[in-house]
Amino acid sequence: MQVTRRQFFKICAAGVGSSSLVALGFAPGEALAEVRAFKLARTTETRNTCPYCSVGCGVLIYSLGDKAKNAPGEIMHIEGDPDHPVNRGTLCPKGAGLLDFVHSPGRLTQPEYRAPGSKEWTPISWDDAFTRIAKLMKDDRDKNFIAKNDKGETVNRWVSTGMLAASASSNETGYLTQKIARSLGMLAFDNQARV
Amino acid sequence: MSRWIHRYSAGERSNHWAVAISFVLAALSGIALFHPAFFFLSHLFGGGTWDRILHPYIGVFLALVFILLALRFWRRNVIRPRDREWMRHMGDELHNRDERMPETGKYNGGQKVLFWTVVMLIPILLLTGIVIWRPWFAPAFPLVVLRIAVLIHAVVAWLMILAIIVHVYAALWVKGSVRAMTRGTVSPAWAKHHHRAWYRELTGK
Amino acid sequence: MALQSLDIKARSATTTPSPHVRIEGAIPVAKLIDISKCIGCKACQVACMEWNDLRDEVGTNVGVYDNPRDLTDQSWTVMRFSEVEVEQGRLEWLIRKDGCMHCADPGCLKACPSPGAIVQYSNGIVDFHEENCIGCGYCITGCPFNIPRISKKDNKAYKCTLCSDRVGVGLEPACVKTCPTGAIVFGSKIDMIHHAEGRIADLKERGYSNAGLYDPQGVGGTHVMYVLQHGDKPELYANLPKDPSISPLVSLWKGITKPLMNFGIGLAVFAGFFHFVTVGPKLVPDEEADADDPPPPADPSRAYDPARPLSTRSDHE
Amino acid sequence: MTNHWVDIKNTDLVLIMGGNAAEAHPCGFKWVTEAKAHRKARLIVVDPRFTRSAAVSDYYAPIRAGTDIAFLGGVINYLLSNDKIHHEYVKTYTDFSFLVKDEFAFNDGIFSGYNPEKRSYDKSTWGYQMGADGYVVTDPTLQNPRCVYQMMKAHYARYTPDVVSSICGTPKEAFLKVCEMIAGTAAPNKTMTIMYALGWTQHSQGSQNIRTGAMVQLLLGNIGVAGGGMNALRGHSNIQGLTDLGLLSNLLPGYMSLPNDAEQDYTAYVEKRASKPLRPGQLSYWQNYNKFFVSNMKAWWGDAATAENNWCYDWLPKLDKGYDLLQVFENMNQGKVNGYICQGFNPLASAPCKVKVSGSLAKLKYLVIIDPLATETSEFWQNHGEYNDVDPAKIQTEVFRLPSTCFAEEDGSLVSSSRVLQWHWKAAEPPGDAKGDQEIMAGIFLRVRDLYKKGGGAFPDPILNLTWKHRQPEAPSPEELAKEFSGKALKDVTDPKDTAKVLVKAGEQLNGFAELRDDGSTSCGCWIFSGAWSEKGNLMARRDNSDPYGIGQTLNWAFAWPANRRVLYNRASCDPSGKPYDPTRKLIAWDAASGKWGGADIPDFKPDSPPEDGMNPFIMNPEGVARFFAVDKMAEGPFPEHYEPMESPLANNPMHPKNEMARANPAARVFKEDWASFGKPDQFPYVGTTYRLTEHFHFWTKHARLNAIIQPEQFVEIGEDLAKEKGIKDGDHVRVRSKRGFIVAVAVVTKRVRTLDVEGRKVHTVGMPIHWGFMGLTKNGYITNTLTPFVGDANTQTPEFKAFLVNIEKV
Repeated sequence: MQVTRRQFFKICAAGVGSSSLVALGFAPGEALAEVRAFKLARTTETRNTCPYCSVGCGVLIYSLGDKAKNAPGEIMHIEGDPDHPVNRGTLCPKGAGLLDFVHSPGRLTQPEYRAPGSKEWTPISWDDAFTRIAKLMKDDRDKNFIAKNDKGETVNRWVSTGMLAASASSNETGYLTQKIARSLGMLAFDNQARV
Repeated sequence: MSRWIHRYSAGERSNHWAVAISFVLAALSGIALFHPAFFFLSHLFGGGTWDRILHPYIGVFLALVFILLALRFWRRNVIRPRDREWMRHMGDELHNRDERMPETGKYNGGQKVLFWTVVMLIPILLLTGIVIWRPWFAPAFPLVVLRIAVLIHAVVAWLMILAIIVHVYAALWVKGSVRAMTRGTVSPAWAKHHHRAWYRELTGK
Repeated sequence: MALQSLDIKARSATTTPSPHVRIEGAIPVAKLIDISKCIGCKACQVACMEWNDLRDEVGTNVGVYDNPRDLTDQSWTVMRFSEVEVEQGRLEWLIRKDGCMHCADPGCLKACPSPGAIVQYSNGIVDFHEENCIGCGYCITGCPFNIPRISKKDNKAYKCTLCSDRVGVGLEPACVKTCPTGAIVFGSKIDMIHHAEGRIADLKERGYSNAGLYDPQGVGGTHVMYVLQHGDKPELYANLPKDPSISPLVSLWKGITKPLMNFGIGLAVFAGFFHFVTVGPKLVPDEEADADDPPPPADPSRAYDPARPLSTRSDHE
Repeated sequence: MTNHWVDIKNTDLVLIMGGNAAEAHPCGFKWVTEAKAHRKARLIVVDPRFTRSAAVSDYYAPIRAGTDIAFLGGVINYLLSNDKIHHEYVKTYTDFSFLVKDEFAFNDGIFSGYNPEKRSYDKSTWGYQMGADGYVVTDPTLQNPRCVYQMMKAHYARYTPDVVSSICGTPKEAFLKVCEMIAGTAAPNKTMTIMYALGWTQHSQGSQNIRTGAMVQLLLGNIGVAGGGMNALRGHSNIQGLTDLGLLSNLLPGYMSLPNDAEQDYTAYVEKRASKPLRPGQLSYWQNYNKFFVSNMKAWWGDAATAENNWCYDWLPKLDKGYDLLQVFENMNQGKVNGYICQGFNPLASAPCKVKVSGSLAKLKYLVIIDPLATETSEFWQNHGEYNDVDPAKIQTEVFRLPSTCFAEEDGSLVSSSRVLQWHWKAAEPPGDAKGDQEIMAGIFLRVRDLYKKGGGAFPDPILNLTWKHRQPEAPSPEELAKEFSGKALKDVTDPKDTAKVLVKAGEQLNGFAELRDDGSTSCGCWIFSGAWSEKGNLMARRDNSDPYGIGQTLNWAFAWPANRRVLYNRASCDPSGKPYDPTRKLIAWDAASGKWGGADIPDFKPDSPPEDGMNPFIMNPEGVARFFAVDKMAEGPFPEHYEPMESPLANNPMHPKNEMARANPAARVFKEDWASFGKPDQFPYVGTTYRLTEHFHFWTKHARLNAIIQPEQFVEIGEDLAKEKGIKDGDHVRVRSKRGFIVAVAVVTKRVRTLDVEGRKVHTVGMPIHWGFMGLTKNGYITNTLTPFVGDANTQTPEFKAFLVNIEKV
């Protein structure tokens, strides 16, 4: 390659020129600084209480959408409720991770049945499950209900079926459960106060 | 063209240009990361990320082809007393007072110094480059090693670029030289004038 | 929200000033981490991952409480637990929340070669913009606290943003909001220093005579500060550097060296140019070119051929 | 909690013992840090481990697991012998001056009336001397050796600092330092709060641990005052509510109790519970028992509950014994239980001695799981390798697993440990086909009822007549249920002083339990919750967080039981003349001008009873005062006494070295074959203790990825000395064995678990977090309760998870 003096000037000029164009803003694809978009902008905020321990922290649940009929709200963020007098917006590692409890792969989504001796679950409809459970309960109650004890005292109890109640369920659930259990004469009935 | 003297074989020319092209690419992609003023050069390689990805591979290629080149040329570049003499006459050389220059072989003292400079710099670039190569090797080195490596890489690359600027300029400046690497031949006059000893060796004159 | 609205104080690999006339009025913010109040519950780690939609690996236990074991592209903050006996027989469990310190003089930003991959806002937040990140890892080299991590998935650097998206709309960072004990507080840097003074006075009253604020001046101060019970011994807290600064190697590399080198290259080019225009090309004198010496035959065998035995090759000049 | 979370900020000293608030209740613990920051409060942590609470404490004292009564008994001794007590408070507001029956005795660790065969006491001697006027005889001079003060002083004199240090392994100077700090709060203007949780309850003498703590607080005058109290931190989000609603074997809502077999007579049943005052001028609020009871029966059986049928008294099941968790699994193991329903409860992981629980479940005919998550219990029949090595083919239990909603998918209220009922709102639909718990319970109940309706069967009356006035019978709404337990007037309720004045019209919601009547004119499903949903609306949903007095009393935030008061016994924060002991923390005071008590809180008192009438603050006790002497309320004695855990590293009880009967709690119930499952120190020389970590909640959060990330794998903690002895290093896998099985986990070797000097020898502790299992996102682990013993507290049957024996080896 023979570069003449003229050519050499040309090369230099082109180099300087292209750098100047860049300096003038012709550089391709240079992005501007931008923070991540605030993700809660038009989400729906719902007030709730942390379901774990009994500090009873207030939480704010953010779900997608504005509750329009065609857009079922998916929960996408949970954080502390700053108005709550106890937690004042704070959450512990459990509360701060509530989103992953709501969306846990361990969540159950359909009623299941395991037959005696079986190695697996099989799906069952709610109606079949309720009907079968009710039948089992009634059979057991009818068979083992104790109306009077050995001394002839009226005792009206049923202790061959027991129940453990959820201490993370609401008062309303707890109250209904208590009412149903006692109407059946249940005594083998406990909650998590101890463990 | 019987009046031309053969200086480089096709293999030598190819090897040289492989080195030259990969060096230019390495330099351009490297200098893009070296200083913001040159970041625009990364667009020649498809943007900053491609620049970061390609640069080390180009560098490794450069090192490989350079090793071949060095193996081809090192014997001719062994420095001799007359090269030292040549160096003492650098000023005359630069001012085109060629008549005062001592006789030289296939390469003059300046060319040899450049050769050995590059022989030293390329391995340093290769080694420091491997140390800072992400995502492959950098995570294996402690931070302080990375910091030293990245500094050395930059300084050595700079020296290398300076050396090559001198090399390229010299080629352009000394008329008739470029043909040696493009066509493999030089004019007998060129050979006789610039590399008298080599010319004599070839012609016996 | 584009650059103009954000009051950029500094931008990586940008040699001219970023638009920052509003800096004078901007309020520098700071996060203050009071280690004496920290219970190491890791709520901040969870809130950080949750807010930023990150999920690190479910790892293993290696005999300590630290999990994840180190910062990663998915864990922008981790708790570091140290059991120390500062006084003989008096155990202390020092738990430090590690993460980006948001230095006023950010080494990462200084080291970054990609324009706009790292920005420092006028409020002091140092933020990575991964769309500009090229994955070279220079930020890691530049950081005096060893904070940035390159993702194995996309080879881009990540670290705490100080929830710039939350701060941008007037909220506190997620870790600050969640902190159960108020060990992490957030506000203007002046207020945080004032708050820290109150905390230090309280600690001194409780016998921590060397309690102090960690706002290292070697990096120009930080926008994440610690209250330390043992302010004189930051290294007790999982090797928090005592007097951090950008490594001199990095300063040398990214400091004066580069313009000098550019100048050197430019000088070399121009030296050649002026040499050419003053001295002129080196030509073979006409009398030599016109010499009637017949050229030697173009005999390839005379040329260098590595394949030929040494004895027949004329390697010697 | 007697007080509430925010109130902790008002304290001068926090004692965390038998709990680990920083880890288990971080957001509540915030108020400890507030007290430290703003009141210069000090924090003491007494725990076998240097916990994350200890990490931010001002003073930490180690203690051997299961020796809290010895420690606190020593504190009582220190306070009494150094006279660091709140004199006016204890003299006026406690039973200090009450005389105890002469027959009552305490001999070498055993109280009078013990029956070793039954392992229980005849408590007839555990009472007061009664005067001819029907009131307790007192000695205001406190000189009588039979007065409670003198007897208590004598009882605890044995707990000298040396004895305490030797039993507990707490260095003597550490113990004395703690005593000194605690004693400082005897001043009327100083107070201490005690925060405890399962670290006190889960012992064979758990209830007495708490009693001893309460006694310390009473001596210091720290009950009823802002920043004071006995604060049970409590576990689950609504464990308080479920207990309030009586979801325990022997309870009815509002701490009313079910009759036992002998209580065939309704009137006698009520009279026994509606205690008459034991001292003149006292309120004895339980005298209203019948109003609560009748209203409860009306809520459940409506028109079917009439005066003629004793408001369906006989429809309630009667107890022949308690049917707590351990008893039921014992029965199950004996094949006496056919069906079991686990609603949001994971007993395979939560109950002691996994091998027994697992074997018991396998004997069931049917098991119903109602849960949002796939629990270990729901898969007890499934083989999960080493973690649950069973053969499904051999397990004949039918199992139903019904998916329920989680908190985010339902409306309703929860009661926090502050006793505040807080409403929450549904944010999303449940996943898949999951249904709310109320729908599930209704679905089962309505089908059972239909079967009885159609085919009859055993005693169908309570089932057929159960009130079910729901607009959608198959889906009772939370609003309807909340209104039902809050209560309404069935007929006009009139003012007893002026019957022409109607307080609440028929059909309206009641304002509170003061409006309950025993004539069937009111209905209320849980009297202590009465007024939560009044005609003013849903008070549980109130969200006004204003704190006008600046001491954290947000009375318009939600609704606290009882009657929205936030600090129980708050009358005790004032001196007998009605002036606050500490005006800077005034809760209430007597306002002579208006003739009423009032202030920052709702008075826990008869609001118009002037101080000169001499009514005392503890209105739920027939004595009107707080009891140091527990009369017959506790199973193992009126004064707490140190007993060793059922499994102890010591061969005997150092307090009673020669009395084998008094080695462990003599009244703790042990099932016959379980005796063989207890280990001895020669084979199992180390103290095992289980606990929770801040990163996890029970066995739930291992299903939440975020929590799995921050604490991924099962581990056990041991001290450096033991590690050295056994050649165990950080990160090694170790096998921990008890007599009941083994677990394998990673070892965390730490300075935080100390070797203690106990009775002249070294005692090592092995700490074991419980959170792992074979379901969820964390690394699979062994169920820690494989190791724990099948024994419970003598009063509550809470399992002894906190102190048992293990051995450890490197795998």
